[in-house]
Parts: sequence; C-alpha cells; structure tokens
Amino acid sequence: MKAVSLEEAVAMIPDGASIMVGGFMGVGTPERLLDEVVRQKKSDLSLICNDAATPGKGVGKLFDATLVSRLTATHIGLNPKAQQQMLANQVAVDLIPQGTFAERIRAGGCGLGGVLTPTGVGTLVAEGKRQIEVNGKPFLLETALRAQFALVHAFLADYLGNLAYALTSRNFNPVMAMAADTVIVTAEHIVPVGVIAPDHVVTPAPLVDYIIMNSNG
Amino acid sequence: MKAVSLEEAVAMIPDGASIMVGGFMGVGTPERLLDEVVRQKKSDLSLICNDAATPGKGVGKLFDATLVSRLTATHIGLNPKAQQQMLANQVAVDLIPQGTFAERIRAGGCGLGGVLTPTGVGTLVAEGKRQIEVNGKPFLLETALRAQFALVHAFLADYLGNLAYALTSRNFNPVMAMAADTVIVTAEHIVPVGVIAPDHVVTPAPLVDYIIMNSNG
Amino acid sequence: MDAQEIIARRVAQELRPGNLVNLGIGIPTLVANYVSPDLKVFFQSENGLIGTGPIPEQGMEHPLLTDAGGRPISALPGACTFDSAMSFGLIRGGHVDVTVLGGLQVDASGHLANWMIPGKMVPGMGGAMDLVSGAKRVIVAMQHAAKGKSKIVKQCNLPLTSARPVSLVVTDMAVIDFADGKATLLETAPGISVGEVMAVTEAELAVPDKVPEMRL
Amino acid sequence: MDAQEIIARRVAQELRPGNLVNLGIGIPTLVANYVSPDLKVFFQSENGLIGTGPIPEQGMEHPLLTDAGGRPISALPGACTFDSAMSFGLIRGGHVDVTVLGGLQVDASGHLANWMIPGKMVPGMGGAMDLVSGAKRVIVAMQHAAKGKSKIVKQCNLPLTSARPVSLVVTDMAVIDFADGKATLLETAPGISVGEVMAVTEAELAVPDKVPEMRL
Repeated sequence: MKAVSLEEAVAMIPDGASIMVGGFMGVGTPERLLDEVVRQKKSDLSLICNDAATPGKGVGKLFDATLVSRLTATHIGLNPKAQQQMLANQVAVDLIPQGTFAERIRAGGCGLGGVLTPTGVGTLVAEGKRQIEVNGKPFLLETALRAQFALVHAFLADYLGNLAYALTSRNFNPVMAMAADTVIVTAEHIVPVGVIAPDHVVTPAPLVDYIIMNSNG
Repeated sequence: MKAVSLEEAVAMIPDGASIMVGGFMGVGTPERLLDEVVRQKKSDLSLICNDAATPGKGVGKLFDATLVSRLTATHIGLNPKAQQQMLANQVAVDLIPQGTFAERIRAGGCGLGGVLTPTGVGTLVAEGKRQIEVNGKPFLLETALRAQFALVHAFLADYLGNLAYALTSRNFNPVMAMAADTVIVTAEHIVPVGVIAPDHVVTPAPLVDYIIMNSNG
Repeated sequence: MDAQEIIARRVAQELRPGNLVNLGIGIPTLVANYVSPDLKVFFQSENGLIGTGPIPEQGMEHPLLTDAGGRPISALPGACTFDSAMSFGLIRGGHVDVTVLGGLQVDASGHLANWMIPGKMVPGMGGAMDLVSGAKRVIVAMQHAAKGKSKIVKQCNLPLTSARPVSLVVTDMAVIDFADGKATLLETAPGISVGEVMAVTEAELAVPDKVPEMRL
Repeated sequence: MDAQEIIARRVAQELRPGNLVNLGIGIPTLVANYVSPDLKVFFQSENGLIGTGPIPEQGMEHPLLTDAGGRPISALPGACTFDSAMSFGLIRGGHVDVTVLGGLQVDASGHLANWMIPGKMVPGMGGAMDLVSGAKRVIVAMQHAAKGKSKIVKQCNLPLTSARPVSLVVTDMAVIDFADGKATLLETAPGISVGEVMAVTEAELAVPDKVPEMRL
C-alpha cells in the first residue's frame, strides 16, 4: 500500500477506464475521488456501481459531467440525468438484479468463473444467457465482473491498508476491493496499525494499493 | 432463537442426520455439543467438516465413537482412526479441495446452484463432474452443499443470537451457519444485546435457531 | 382509514414472532408502523442492515446509516451490518421469512410484474428479482386497481419480476392467496362485498363459501 | 548448512516487499525464519489469518489462534482474521503473490503432484489445489531426490495437484525455473556441479551457458 494525493491517484486512471465505485445511493461512496475525477475530466468511463445515485451526489456527479459511456448497475430510477443519457443513447446501460451484481463482482474477486443464480430465470434478464440445470433446477450462468480500478470508501484505514466500514456504508465496497486491478481508497479516519482489531478488519491490507492522504482532501 | 440445554439440542438430531461442524483441526469446534452427541450415541452421521481433527479432539471424538458413516472433508491426514475407518470402508469419504469446500457450503447458504471453480480442473477431482467453459476458460461445476444441522461455535453470542468469532476460530462457522436447516450454537460468552457492535456481528441473529445455555455446560 | 393504511395494517398481521422481514419502498414501508415491538420481528434493509429502527430525531441522523432509498434510519439494539454479497445471500438463500413488495400487476397464477413498463419506465430492478426468487414468503402490497383498471390480471403483459409465483396479495379491497398455483379470494376489506371485488378484478378468483372481512 | 536450510534460505530470496505469502507445512514453513521484517511481507495462514507471527512464548498461546496445522501461533500488529470462504477467495482470486508448497514430484512441464500416493497415502488435498490454481506465483520447496530417486521427473505418475504448472522449484541441489513451459536449470547449490544435478534429475533440463551458484 502507498499513501498518495488525490491528484496522483486519479491521474493513474486513463480515459476509457473501467471503474467500480462503492456505495449505495451515494452512501459509502468516495466522494473526494469522484470530485477529482470530474476535475481531471476523465471521460468515456465504464462505470460499475449499484445505482446512479442522484444529481450532485456520489456517482451522480459523473453523469452531471457526462463522463460515463457505459454503466452496469441495478437501479437508476432516482437520477433523471442518468435516465436521460440512457434514453438518448449517450450511455449504454446494463441493468442487472442487485444480488447478481454483488455476486458477479465477488466471483471476479474470488477467481470463480461465474455465478449460478435462480434470480432472473424466466424473465427478460435471462435473454442471451446460458441456463444450467443442477439437480433438476434451472439457474442462470452470470459471468464474473472485474474492473481496472476500484474506488472504495472505508470508515477506518490503518497505515498498512487494513479497512473497516461503518453501518450501511459497507455495501459493495468490500467485494469491489477484491475485484479490480488497482484499488484506491479514501477513509474517514486513517489510524495507526493495531487500532483496528484483527477480528474487525473487513478488507485485509494486501488488497489495497493506494490510500488517499487525508491532509490532502 | 431459543436458549436450550445441551441435552435438548442434541436430542433433536436423529440418527443418520447430516451435520456440518465448524472448526479447523478442532479450533472453533463446538466441543460440548460433540461430547453430547457421543453421550447420546447419535450414529450413522453424515459429517461435513473441514478435517477429521485428531483423536480425542473436535470431530475426532465422533470417529473415536464410530458414529460417522459418511464424511465430506478436505483433509483427514492427522487422524489415523478416520483413515483406518475409511480404508476399512466403514466411512465413505469424499475428499475435496478446501476452497471448493468453503464455496460449496456458501452456495448452499446463499441460494446459488453451485460454484464454477478452476480448482481441480485436469485432476482426479474433476472425475464425474461437469466442466463448463466461460470466456474460453474451463471451470468445474461443483454443486451446493447443505445439511440438516449446523453445529457452530462462536466467541460471543448475544441474547438475540448475533454471533462474533475470535481469531482463527471463525473459519467455516459463518458459512455453515447459513447452510443448514437448523443451526445450533455454543459460545464462549453469552452477552447482553448491544455488547457486540453492529459492525462486528458476523452471523446475524435470524440465522441462529438454538443457543446452548452456558450454565448447562 | 385510507387505502394505504388498510393494506399496511392487514399485511402486518402476516408477520410472525422472530421473522426476518424485508419491506420494499412505498406502501410496504408503512407496514412497520403496525407491527408490535413484542413480536420481535427483524427488519432487513438490503443495503446492509438487520434491525432497522424508526427515523431518527432531527439532528441525530448519521450519513452512513440509511435505508435502501438513501434516507436516514436508526438501528435498534442488536442490529447488525454486512456487505451486499451477504445481504443478498440472506435474501436468495431463503433466510428472509417475508418480503413485502409493491406491484404493477399480479396475474391469476401469482406472477408479479413490478419493475418495468417498456418504453416508459426503466429504472432497473434493484433487489426486487432476488427478493421474489429467494424469500420464503412473498407478499404484494398494492392498490387493487389503478385508474379504474384491475392490477390483478389474467396474465401479466408487463415483464415479470420472477418466474416464481408470489404467496399473497393484499390490496385496499381484498386479500388474495396463491397457494396451489391458483388465485383464491381470502378476505375482503371492511365494507367491500365479494361482488365489488369481482367487478374490479380481471383475473378469475376462486371464491370460498365464506369470505370474511379483514379484521383491522 | 543442512538441506532444509539451503532450500528455505533460497526460497526466502524470492519474496518481494509487501508480498502476500502462503507457506505450506514442512520445509515451506521454515522460509519465514529467513525473511527480514524490513521486507514487510504478509504471511497468510489459510485457516483465516493474515499477519502470522512467531510461535508465542510458553504460557502466552491462545487456543483460538493457530496455524493450519492447529499449532499455536501469534499475530503481528496489523493482522486480520476472516472466514474460510474469504481465505480461499484471496487464494483463488490471485491475491496471494507467492505460495510455497512441498512436493512429491514435479515434472518437465512444471506439473506438481503433492497430495496423494494411490493405495498408500490419501490424506486429502486440503488447500493445496486451490493454492496451485490461484496464487500468482507457485514455488515448490522440496528435496531434489528421495531414496536416490529424482523427484524432478519426466512426467508425474502420481495424481496432479493442478493442471497449472508451477513457477519455480527450489531443492537442496538446484533452482529450476518453469517459465515458457520448459524446465531450465537456474542455479546450483553451493559446491554442487551442473553435472551432479543432471545425474540425479530424471527430467530433461535446459542448461544455460552460465549456471551460477546460489548465494545464501
């Protein structure tokens, strides 16, 4: 793990990159990283995030700045700008069930080939997908999902990179921290090694590549 | 969740039952429950446990008392009695890779049809199993694993049934607590509601059916 | 009592002690208002919490403690948090005893459509598909009709949420059960006759000899 | 220096700063003794810990803190614990930079057999298959020969641990690399000639013009 500034971290992300962003309706989203992505005008992004948040909040800022070309999400109903950009074919949107979304990312991070889920069988979601029978029951084969970058928000990070999350801001952050080539983290508090008890660490330090220095943001 | 005595809890388990038992080489195993299973001579058990521990320890006690007919495990090399019973065809043993073991149980608890894993492709483990290609890479389809009972050992349990684990005794306990029809728990400490912080609960209360009263053991 | 209150009060009667319950947004959210704390029901919020409590007093909200719509909530003593893979493991794995969801249409065989109106509303399915596929019991809480048109239809013409039928539909006019794959009228709302229900229901309903009124 | 120390010291040189490393039982365990703390390597124990430390002083052991063999260990500051699904998610998902394992046979194409001798030893594969399938780099640490017989064979006749070849084999006589799918002699042990290595190696080895000695 390396401690870096916001500018340095975001400068590593090329235009056209695939990025996973933690958060659920903007809760648990690394806001400072997104502000810097907007400032550096990183464009043509393939965004993987549970939802489109709302204008001005969380990944909603990326839609405000029209930086997203592709979106994989479970729900965008509360962001009219994302809806407009989808209907105008400015953003290619893949909407998938939330449990499938979580599990596909987990599979990507855990080296699994995909997920066999009952969710979506017999619905529009099944179109174009392989259906596999196991013990006489049908499941959809949903493929693993990974990204070049994961932008993760933690509550506590220690100097090694161990992370702990608070309340409902945990959501997709831990699975995303396993499913990207480069993991960049903001934390509400950066604390000395040992402050987070071993049993309370959720994301082990070796998974984290960069932590944004708090003095910098 | 209901608080019960050891006797009551084990009396619910019929001969021939399938039971998952937490623990790794006996660490994190509910010893008191196993002692009572032996005392009540529950026989013909289908045991699902990472290993066979050692004679006199953990699930090793079940082999000492020859109560096991079928074993699904990853390693039995440190229990000569289990080895003997396997070689004498007294116990039908299915040895599977440890990551596959963990993931099959997780799939059983999470409503997934199975696991697509690269582990075991091109080895003896692949025999008789479906191989599925995803994006040109081969994976084994390993089916989900469930049991009638899970015997789980926690460090802390609260009056509602929330569980937290300590150090390396966590191991398979959390996944097993999701993958059985009936979940029976022993805990080192039973504590008032609120003592375990929400972010430190690993197994949510609604998953737990019975907790053994500590006065009783 | 308005339509929403009738529905929410009647659904609340379906919850059993110790149940793990997931409430969708809209009418389902109101159900929590009519559940006695003595019942010790656990409410799950699929963004990662079991043990949701009432909306906190002003000034006591925490930005990292919200419901699935992003609104501030509280956590009861004994609450616990978890990541989204675990949250949907609980849902898909059958650990949620009851989910209560809104609906656009339910058809005679219990199929639910509640996530999309082609060419009009495409917000995404969020967690609805997993909830209907995985919860032990699925209850739909919705108005019986919209703009005079029955929402209990012969066959859904909107995209289905799941191939799995729901267990029960509770509307402002009736309770309809879907055991054995057929729609049966179980109860009517106070002051509503069986004939009135049948008149605004497109799907065929089995009607037992006695159809009691809801006791609210 | 005995055979085990030669192997352990040489393997330790393969670890890079910040690596996440999993050591198997036997010779691989000894590797930790020769890794400088300055390197800030993380050691994983697959029973659920990153940050394993040395064996605790007598009387300071905790029964719930053990290695994968059930022996007491300690945890360094900054250690973390997790369940087995997470532990093997780390392994299978390529998050473990280096795994060091013992071996029964490694063949010319880098295939490892280390878990079973049919009709004789069937202890189970434990975590070995996942480690060889998933770790970024797989290093085999073993004696070059057993009872005079080469353990570096033309083709494994024991059941394979994985279809994926290993990266490197370190023995008491040599370091053999398996890049590009062929076995290449990289180094010899102190005082051992290339000819001596070749004489006790069944598999064909590519031998570069210069084969340096290990620097231990």
